[in-house]
Amino acid sequence: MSADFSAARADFPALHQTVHRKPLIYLDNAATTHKPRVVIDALTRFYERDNSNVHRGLHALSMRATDSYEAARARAAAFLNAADPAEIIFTRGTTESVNLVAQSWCAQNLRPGDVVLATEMEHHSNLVPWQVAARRAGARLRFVPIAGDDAEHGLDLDALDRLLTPQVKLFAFTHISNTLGTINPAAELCARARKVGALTVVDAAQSAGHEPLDVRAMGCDFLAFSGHKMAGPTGIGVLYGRRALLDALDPWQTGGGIVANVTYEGATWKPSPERHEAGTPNIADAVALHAAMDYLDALGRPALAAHDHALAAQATAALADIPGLRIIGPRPGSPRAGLVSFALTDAHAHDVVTFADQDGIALRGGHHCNQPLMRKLGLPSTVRASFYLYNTEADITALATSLRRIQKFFGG
Amino acid sequence: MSADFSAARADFPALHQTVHRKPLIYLDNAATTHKPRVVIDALTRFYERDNSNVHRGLHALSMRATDSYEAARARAAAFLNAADPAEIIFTRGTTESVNLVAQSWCAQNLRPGDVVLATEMEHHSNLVPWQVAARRAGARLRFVPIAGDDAEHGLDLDALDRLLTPQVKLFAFTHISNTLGTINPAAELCARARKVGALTVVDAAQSAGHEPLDVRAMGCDFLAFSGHKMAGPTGIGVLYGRRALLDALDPWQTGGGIVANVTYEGATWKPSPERHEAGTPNIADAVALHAAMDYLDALGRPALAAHDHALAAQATAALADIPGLRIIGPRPGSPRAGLVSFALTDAHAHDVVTFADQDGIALRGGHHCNQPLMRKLGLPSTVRASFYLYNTEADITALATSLRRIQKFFGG
Amino acid sequence: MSDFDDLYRDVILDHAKRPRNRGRPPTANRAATGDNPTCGDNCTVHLRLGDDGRVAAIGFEGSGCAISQASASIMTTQAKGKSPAELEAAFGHLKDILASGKTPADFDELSAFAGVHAFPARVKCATLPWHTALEALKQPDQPAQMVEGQKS
Amino acid sequence: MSDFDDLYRDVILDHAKRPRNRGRPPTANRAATGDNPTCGDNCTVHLRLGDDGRVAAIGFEGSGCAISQASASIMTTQAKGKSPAELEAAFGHLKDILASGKTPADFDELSAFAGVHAFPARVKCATLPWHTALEALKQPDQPAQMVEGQKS
Ligand SMILES: Cc1ncc(COP(=O)(O)O)c(C=O)c1O
Ligand SMILES: Cc1ncc(COP(=O)(O)O)c(C=O)c1O
Repeated sequence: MSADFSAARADFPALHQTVHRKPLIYLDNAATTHKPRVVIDALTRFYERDNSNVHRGLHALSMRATDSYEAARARAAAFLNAADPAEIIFTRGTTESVNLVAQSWCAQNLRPGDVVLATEMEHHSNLVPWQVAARRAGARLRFVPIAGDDAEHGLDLDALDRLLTPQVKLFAFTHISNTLGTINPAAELCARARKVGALTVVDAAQSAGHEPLDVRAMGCDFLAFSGHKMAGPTGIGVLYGRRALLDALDPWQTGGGIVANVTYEGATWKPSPERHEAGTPNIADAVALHAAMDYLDALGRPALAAHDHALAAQATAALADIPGLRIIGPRPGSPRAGLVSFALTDAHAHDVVTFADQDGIALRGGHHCNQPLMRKLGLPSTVRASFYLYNTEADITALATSLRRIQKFFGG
Repeated sequence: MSADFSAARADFPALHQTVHRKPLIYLDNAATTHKPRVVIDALTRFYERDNSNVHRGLHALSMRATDSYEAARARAAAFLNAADPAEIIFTRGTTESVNLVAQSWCAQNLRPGDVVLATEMEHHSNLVPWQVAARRAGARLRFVPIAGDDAEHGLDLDALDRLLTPQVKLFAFTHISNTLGTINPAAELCARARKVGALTVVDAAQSAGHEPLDVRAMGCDFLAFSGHKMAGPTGIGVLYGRRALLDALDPWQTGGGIVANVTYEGATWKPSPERHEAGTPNIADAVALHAAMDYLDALGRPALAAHDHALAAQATAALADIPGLRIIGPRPGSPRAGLVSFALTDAHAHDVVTFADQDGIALRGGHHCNQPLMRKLGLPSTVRASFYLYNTEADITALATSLRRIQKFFGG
Repeated sequence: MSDFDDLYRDVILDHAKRPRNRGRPPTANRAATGDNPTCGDNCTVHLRLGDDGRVAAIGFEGSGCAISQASASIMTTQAKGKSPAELEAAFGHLKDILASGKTPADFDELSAFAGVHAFPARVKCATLPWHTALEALKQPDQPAQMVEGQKS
Repeated sequence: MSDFDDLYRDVILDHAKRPRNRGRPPTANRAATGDNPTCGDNCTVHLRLGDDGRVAAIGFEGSGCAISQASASIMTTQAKGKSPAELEAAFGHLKDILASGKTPADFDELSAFAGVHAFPARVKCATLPWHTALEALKQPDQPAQMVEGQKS
């Protein structure tokens, strides 16, 4: 049985509201999660007490702000079991983290004829930046296919071995698919890539707040995630990179804070992490992300993962016998992250979301920033229910009831 | 006489604290300002009530979040008197805004032999990105010199005319110098640049929260500012660009949200503003920036500017006869933004800041991200006192008293 | 009436479930396809512009949400017999209704879309078939597809 | 004692205001320059490594805050007569003091820097002269500059 986090619901102010006169049932957590009181309080406290710019400042507030900001960095390093806080770069989120690597590392290292490998299940944010970078370098972008008609078997690992040629310089893949719910074997993928000398970039947007993460055990070179998908605020995220890689990487954004010495003619850079954080950083949200990481670790990340998996299993079971409903992704019994995507024969995803909203249930419908994958699955769009620690079995029962009514309304 | 904003002090929780058992006198506003209660409340309210991801979402919270985010965009357009909300791109701040133009516009448009023009008083964030972009394109970066030994005359406008050759494709300059306090004649600079067909990029980091801004009257093509320097939160800023320019500009960061159509092979882009905001934006901080803009407009931006200028005049007068103190920038009587940089013969900037901090006074000492300018002025560093609406003449009296004691402590 | 009931008025549900003029009329000599990549809606409109400069035949194909399907169906029923200018004018009325959320008293099935106003993200679903039809009208004539029954 | 008084202990103020060994000793045959671009501190250390492998003469030039000037002054007073290994060891002690903020009972003027611990941004000011001196020791010998008084 999974841990019971129902007491934690009280920590999330946004959950306690009604929508169309129904109690809110928020099942759009893969898009963004709600924030516990401690995270909101961290923001308020920073602005009420410690607010100041960081670095270079010598007055009391500035030293406090710097300490808080650097403590957040050390906390993120610990959260990922990174070797060194200097391996943590604060960004706006996963998308910016991926862009940093795709633009800076690729410009510096990718050559014509090289290959960047991705997978067929990447979010646009871990796909389009590689398309652009590969095109600029004259390199090719190739894809590890998904196996099975509804992608129920995850990545085709036999094809991966054929695709991992010595031309592959970098392998970018998602840890958890935001559309399928597939959990990829990240450590194994990294190990295979390492054998051909390819660096790995792991999109942990959907895993950072859900599964325990250990970058050293995983063996990845870069890893990206967003605070807002893990109980933290919008506007802050992390790029983890191995220290030697980050110190050798040219800065992507330039400006104040990253430079050792500047003349009118040129500039030299500080080491990581400063060299990769141009301008005033998002100080307050980094501090609030610290609070979010503390919050998740206090609940226990293995327990959070188990809770997610249990809800996913309950959801696939509850939805399985709704007429005309087709579930995408891992088969019942296979590991599945805390989300379920599905299509209804008689109702378009957007109609489903609008209807469920009337019942107070927040779902997402569309292509989930996964257009090529949707096309491959032969679906214009799906509906997605995604869970977080505060969701309960009752939420899933309500979802199933609403879906049955929707099926009648549009199919009848 | 300037308007009296002393009542507004009550709106800023962070001001009401003691530092080393002295009431805080915060004079580091050019680095970052404090935030009024309404801005902090806007953040709390968003996370407690409307929190959701934007775009593509069809449930109630998602629609509310989208509406709030787009209302912030429209508010920023009104704040700048821009013609169209689609001319507002939300970024992390000035630095990211400048990088967007420097990386995307220059890659697309700058050719070998072209010239980018900047000034000798640019902040590193409006300098280094142009160095990098010009080098990449094989273009040259040239500088409008400052006039006068202590830069007391601002930019050398005669030199500007000689420098504005038809090779100049882009002219990037700061509206207000964060080190000198000089207020550049932005509309005139834009008009002169337009005559040779050069686009203009205005760094409004120091003016957006201090002076009324009207991008159409100014006639600039791009303008950048940071929320955190104008009573708003960290992590959010704006790039204004003329619609036609933004719609023609290739996206710089790519990923979810900016694409019309994506295949495994490539992607097409949405129009502005979506095309320039890859990934989940910093929704909450955009909403809080909205509150900051409302706050400043309610006080009245012309009155804010007058207050700044009056404090600057009081400060230059109060500091003028401190022995061994040299003030940099506009001469007494000339227009000066709300900041004063100075050097003491017997005390190094960092010692001054540390000493003043003991008196509860927050100052900044160093090169203020202006290394080449400092070298040109023959100073290793300066001390800077910078004012905001909540500062008073009493703050300046306290500063002068503290500086006299410092002069004795280190010079005696 | 809740926003929801207002969105899915009976007229809309009726047209979504039993769309009129689905498919390609045999005499069609112009076509265009539009899509809304954000939600996956797509729509192809086939039509024949008669010698009198009016829509002689029209039909649609494609998939999408109830709003877009109903809008396509209603659009085709309205288009028949209209000149391009008249179709454009009817679209203008629809856009007014979508923008205002107001139901004009003297107006027909288009007023059913007033409820879409409260759902800005769905406005494009309602306008897609109209954009596509107007696009089709701009295409050059193509010989009507020769089908069995037309041979003489 | 406040953090401030602890930072600017009398020893430090004394050395900052009346630095010892400023300038280049006439016999110096090695030099290095270091800087701290963040705050504009810079420091040049000139020294002579004697035939016995010990610092025979040392002096410094440059500008900076009270902490860096005092540190340079105290460093030069400590360096004279020390071997490179002994200087390295003394720097190690300083770094321990800066890292811990603790004043070892049996220690000399270096303990005056314990107060810098509370000002992390100032730690580099205190270490700059030491880094520069150790760097100078690593330089190859250069003929001592011939100045008037040295001519025989
Ligand atoms: C004139 C000027 N330009 C640019 C910047 C950079 O702003 P930010 O650090 O918010 O990106 C600053 C502030 O540090 C500034 O004063
Ligand atoms: C798998 C995956 N990758 C990347 C992203 C992009 O994250 P963000 O929008 O926070 O940059 C998301 C979320 O939308 C995601 O689910």
